[in-house]
Amino acid sequence: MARKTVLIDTSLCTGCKACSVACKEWNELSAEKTQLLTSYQTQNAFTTKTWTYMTFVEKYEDQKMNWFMRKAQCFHCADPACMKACSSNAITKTESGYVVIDQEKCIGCGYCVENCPFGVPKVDQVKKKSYKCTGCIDRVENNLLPACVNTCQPGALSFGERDAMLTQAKKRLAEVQKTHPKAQLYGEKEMGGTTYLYLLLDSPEVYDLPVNPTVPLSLTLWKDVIRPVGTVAVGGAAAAVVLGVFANLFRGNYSNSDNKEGGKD
Amino acid sequence: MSPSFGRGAMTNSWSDLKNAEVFLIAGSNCAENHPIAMKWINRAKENGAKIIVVDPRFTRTASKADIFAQIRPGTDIAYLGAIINYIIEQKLYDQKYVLNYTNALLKVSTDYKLEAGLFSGYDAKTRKYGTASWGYQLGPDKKPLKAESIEDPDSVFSKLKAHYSRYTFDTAEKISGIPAEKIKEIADVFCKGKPASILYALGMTQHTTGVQGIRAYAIIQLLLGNIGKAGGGINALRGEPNVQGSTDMANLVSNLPGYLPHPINTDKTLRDYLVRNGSFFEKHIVAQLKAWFGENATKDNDYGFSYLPKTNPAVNATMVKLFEMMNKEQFKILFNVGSNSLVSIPDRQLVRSALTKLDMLVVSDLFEIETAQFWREPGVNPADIKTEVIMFPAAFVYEKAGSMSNSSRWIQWKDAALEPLGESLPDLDMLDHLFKKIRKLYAGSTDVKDAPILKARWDYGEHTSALKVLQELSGYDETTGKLLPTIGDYLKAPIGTASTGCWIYAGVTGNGNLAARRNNADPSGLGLFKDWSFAWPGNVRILYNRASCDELGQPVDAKRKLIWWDAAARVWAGNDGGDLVDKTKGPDTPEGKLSFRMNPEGVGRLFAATYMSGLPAEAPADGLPAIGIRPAGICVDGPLPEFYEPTESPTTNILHPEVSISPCALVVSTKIGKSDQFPHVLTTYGVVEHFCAGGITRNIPWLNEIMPEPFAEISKNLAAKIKVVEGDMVEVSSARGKITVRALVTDRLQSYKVNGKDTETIGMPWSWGFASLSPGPSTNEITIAALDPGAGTPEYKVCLVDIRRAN
Amino acid sequence: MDVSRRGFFKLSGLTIAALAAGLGFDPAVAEAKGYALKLEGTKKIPSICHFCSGGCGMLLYVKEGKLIHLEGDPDHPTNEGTLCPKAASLLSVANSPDRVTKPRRRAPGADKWEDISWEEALDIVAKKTKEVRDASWKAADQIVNAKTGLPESLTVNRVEGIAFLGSAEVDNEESYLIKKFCQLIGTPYNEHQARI
Amino acid sequence: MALKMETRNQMPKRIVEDKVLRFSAGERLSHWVHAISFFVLLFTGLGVLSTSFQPAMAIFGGIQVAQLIHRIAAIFFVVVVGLMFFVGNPRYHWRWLKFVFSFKKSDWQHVCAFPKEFFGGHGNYPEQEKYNGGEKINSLITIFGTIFITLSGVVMWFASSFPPALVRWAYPVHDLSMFIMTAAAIGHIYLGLLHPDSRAAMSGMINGYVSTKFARAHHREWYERLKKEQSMNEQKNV
Repeated sequence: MARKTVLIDTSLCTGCKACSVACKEWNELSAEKTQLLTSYQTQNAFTTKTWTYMTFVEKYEDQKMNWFMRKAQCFHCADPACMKACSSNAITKTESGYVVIDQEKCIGCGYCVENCPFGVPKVDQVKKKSYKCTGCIDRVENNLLPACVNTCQPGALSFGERDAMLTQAKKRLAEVQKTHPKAQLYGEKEMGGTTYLYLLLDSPEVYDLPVNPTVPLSLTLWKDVIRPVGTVAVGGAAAAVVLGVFANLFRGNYSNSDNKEGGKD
Repeated sequence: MSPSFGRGAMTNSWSDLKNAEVFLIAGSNCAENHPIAMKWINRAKENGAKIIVVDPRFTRTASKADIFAQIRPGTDIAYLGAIINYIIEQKLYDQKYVLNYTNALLKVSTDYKLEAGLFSGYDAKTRKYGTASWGYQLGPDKKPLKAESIEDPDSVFSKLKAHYSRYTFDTAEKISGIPAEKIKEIADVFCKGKPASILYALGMTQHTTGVQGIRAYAIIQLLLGNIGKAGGGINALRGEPNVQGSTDMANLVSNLPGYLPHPINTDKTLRDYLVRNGSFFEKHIVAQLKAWFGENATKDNDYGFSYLPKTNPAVNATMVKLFEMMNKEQFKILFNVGSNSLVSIPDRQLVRSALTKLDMLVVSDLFEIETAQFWREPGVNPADIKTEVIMFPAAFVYEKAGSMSNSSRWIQWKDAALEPLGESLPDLDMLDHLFKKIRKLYAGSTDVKDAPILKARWDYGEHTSALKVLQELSGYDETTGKLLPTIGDYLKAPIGTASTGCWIYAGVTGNGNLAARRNNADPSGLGLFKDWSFAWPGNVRILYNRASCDELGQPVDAKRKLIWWDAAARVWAGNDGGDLVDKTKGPDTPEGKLSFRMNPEGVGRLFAATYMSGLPAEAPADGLPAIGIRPAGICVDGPLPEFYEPTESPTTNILHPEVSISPCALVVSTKIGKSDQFPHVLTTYGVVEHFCAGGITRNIPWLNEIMPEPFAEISKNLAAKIKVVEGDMVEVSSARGKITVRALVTDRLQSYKVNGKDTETIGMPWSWGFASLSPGPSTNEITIAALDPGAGTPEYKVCLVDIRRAN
Repeated sequence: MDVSRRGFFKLSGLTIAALAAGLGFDPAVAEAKGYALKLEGTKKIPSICHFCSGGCGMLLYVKEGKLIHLEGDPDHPTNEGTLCPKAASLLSVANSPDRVTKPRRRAPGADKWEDISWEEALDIVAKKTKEVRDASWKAADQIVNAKTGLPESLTVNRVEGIAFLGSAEVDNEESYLIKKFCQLIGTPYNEHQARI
Repeated sequence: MALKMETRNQMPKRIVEDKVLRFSAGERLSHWVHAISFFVLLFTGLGVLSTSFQPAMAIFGGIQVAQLIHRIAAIFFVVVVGLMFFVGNPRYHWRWLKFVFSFKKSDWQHVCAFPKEFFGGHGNYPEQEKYNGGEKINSLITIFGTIFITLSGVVMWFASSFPPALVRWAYPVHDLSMFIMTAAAIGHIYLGLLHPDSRAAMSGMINGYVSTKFARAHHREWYERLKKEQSMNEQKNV
């Protein structure tokens, strides 16, 4: 299956949160206790049972009100930090662009949690499993739209082949920039190009999104430097020991009874 | 809308919204309350349509708007009046449309006048108008006189012009708080877009001047020629899933199914009824009586007209008034099926008190709603409440077969998909069983009062069949006992030979169940979907679509062709069903000209005149009163919309301070607040995450998660004044009560000036109550019960409150 | 290629149908055999949403009498498969542990409900209806004729003591029967929330 | 504090017949608790190091049990050893620290000769005190490795209480510490168990005593100092 993309056109989003309900319904996730936080927002972080939620940002400038709504969920990065961090090879990337956690393999180590630049995966401390948006891979791979896209009434979510979605996104962007000059795409290049692509009405900071999300340096250092070098170092030590034993054997040091008490006066 | 166009329904359809070039969304927060509308509005927006939102708050709908104006709640008529004035002054109206399809040229009675905020005919004692002076100047043929031109000082158009000349942009600004240049911008953008659509819902109706606000919309749309056209219209977004249907079925004290007027005490005979209401209704009421009493309804017994109860027109028994009567111990039993009055009725102390006066309350619902357990509301001692309560477990929508009519008037059938949960049963079964039990109790009675029960036709099968009920609505040929194939067959049948429970649904199951049709083809691309389910009347998808054509019967808008006169075939053809009396009557015949055939004048009514069509020139020889054809729908509070302040207002009416509020408003609440004590304006509304009184949605954990509690939205100015930050709890109080909720401090509400005075609007959703999985205070604890005199709709949208930080 | 929503669904419908009939073997599904669809073996039944007046179409996926999943009906011209949050949550009403599933009675002055049978409940209500109807029957209104100024008795055949609140949330057939029921027992006091 | 304790406590007799007391009971306890818990930690941690080790986690009863054991062992690894600096007879621990952090020229010379020694050759280096340069390096690795692996471990354990950036850095730190300590441990074991010349030191960690012969050969400076101190004490007592 070729690379897919979900376009989230925030200029059309009405913040109705149907996406989050549809997500919970399809994925059989129970509701959590919430309260109003700010604006009409009741959730501000992913949990093991909340894989997508709506954020609201109010911006009043020059007597003009802007109310930005954004559906938050896993971006499904082309270059996923979680996958790189995973200790158990439980996270894989499908050909269609989905980053999926294999619950069989996941051991809940939580490395994905901290390394995701967007704070997406969360570990259930009882089940010891990491959870996040699956992109409704079960639906997509069976030719159904993702639950959130399927339910979106104002048409803010659309799904299709990446090229087509990018073309659509750019067309909409040109239109939207007439009224919102700071509008931009987010996810076209970020993290290698994310499967969930945003058309934002303002800069990413306004939406509390990282401006230049990257695979953390610590993760690269860890997985690409320390791991191989460390493995080599430990292997080297072991090899040195083996070599040492042989060297001593060769030199006949073990047969020297004087050495039994460690002396050589 | 009915006094303007002849019918009270949404003129167009959901999918038609995509055809609009410009929207005025005022009095509707459709992104919250009709989310599906946003699908089609956004589609239009993607095609370049402009969206104007006028609302007391910057709503989720407003977030998608090109122009947003914050209005003081309850002042719509002020700015709409200014727009009407501007349209007339700048000659922005559609000249041809106004001349051909409205009553602009008809001459108004010389007795009509408006003085100091009162129309002619006012009786201060009854607070009601006598409407005789609002009529036309009639010719000897009893038909209205037509002026030569709209300049004629007696013409409707001249009256309109004079009336609104007082509504300048500056006056409108002072009243509504919308800057004058913003109103002008709205007027310019709206008038430029053709077709232009107006969307409203309860934000417009829930005022003491609700009906008149909608009249103002109708006047604008008639002037601009937007009615009857794809992408135009006035789209009344109805609240509930089947509010169209339940209104069609007349669960209202004033009507019988199919918008037949309810008989009143002076209607001693069917003939009296027709004298009052016109011969148009004869066929329909007889068909209904045949449906209800079958062979017991004969010409000889006046088709059983005497079996029907007659109301006393002096008694207003609309919803809120009903509770007032209940509180005075008139009713011993209240049946309450599928509503939650203890949360939804304004000034809810009245409901709380009224329910205790009952001997028995019978509730049928899915969940244990607040109304069902009013006897154990916190603070109430159950031992003091002697009302017996019986609760029936109701089946949910997909657990029962039946049809619902959506806002687009589509009658949509669904089969039962699931067995009812536990012992629950559809309300249909409950009613069927109950009626049969009652009939058994009366078996053998010869008392005249028991005749309607014993003589009724009531047979919906052993297991109550919804289809059999729908067939009764669809209608039978009473001579053969067979279903009438189409509404045409019903209309052709001689009086007394056909039956239908609701004539506008005639034919719906005549040729198979048309309500169950699932062909979603849309060859015109206009979103008409003619073969999907069935739309009343006669499968017309866009009402008054005759007005989309010119005098020759050809579409005015080549891109959006609805119907046209096919001169060769001598028939009205088209993409939509023609909203015409007779499809074979061409534009050269009187019938073929009627664009608003349900109005006695056959045209749209800029001025809601008193009029009965078809009265004979000479009085009948037999000395009995003459029977006309059809009376005009009137507005009890005036033929033209006039601005009145809300019942509780922070200011006085600058147009006529001596008549500040509506002179006809029905004020039920006994405690009325003044602005010195309650300086802020409260407006109430729903949110997308919950539905109405929340009886269902507050029992759905997923919805409680995304909207867990009620709140009060306040401006940053007000927050600073009362030293509150977002998330604090605040106490909001009115003359009637107080509640404590969380504060949302926002820029979406701004302070504004009214008649020079700084004013604040506070916004609160109302969907909470003391029961359910997510209980919360009911906002209707503090709202005012003041009703529109015509519709009986309460003024939920405006009352005066004070607010302070809760300790 | 962007697959239009409806096209997409028709395609998927075919796929599922083919699978269900055991006729086809879809390579996409084979490739994704780890992602079995939970809808297999369910019956797809169209219905109409119960919230606002949009009248959106819903598809119910039912397995062994239990609602497994619910989503928008892609063939419905109004909503084309989409649903608002309220509609999307309707699965939980079918399976809600908080539903009232038995008739119940609260005796005057009692502080709790007792479960009763349908038969009992209907009997109680029918008897009370008759009692109130008989007691509050009004044969005629006494008015003063506006034209003649004389008192007049007008037959009205009306029950004064029974009110019936119907609903905009029940089906047409139910609304109709409510009205017919009211008129037959003689009460015009039938209202509902369309008024408010 | 350590000095105070030392003056307060009676010095045991260090040289007894042909044996020299090298490690106190407390030191030996610390060492073995640290050593055993290190290996428990290492093996229970392998499951998250690489999936190839995951099947092996069945030994512990599955990876979740392994992770639990990892945390329990971590407490021993840190708390028991840490406590030994304060309870019982802690002066040896403090002296050890003092030794380890006084890295002298002679220690460098030992380190330079170490590779040759490692492979059974004989390097040229001056007499050593109680700990030779190599042992000091090993101790330093242990000390700093423990500190870093502990701090990073705490951050990882209670990840939700720390800023994500810090947690992100804890992973490589934990891994790096582990690799270095493991490499050092391998060498350490070799020297203690397999190296013909130095394995005699093993007895010091078992019963506390090394042969005087070993002491003289490997830690002559220390041995001579002890001898001198002991004879001075004897004179005093007499």
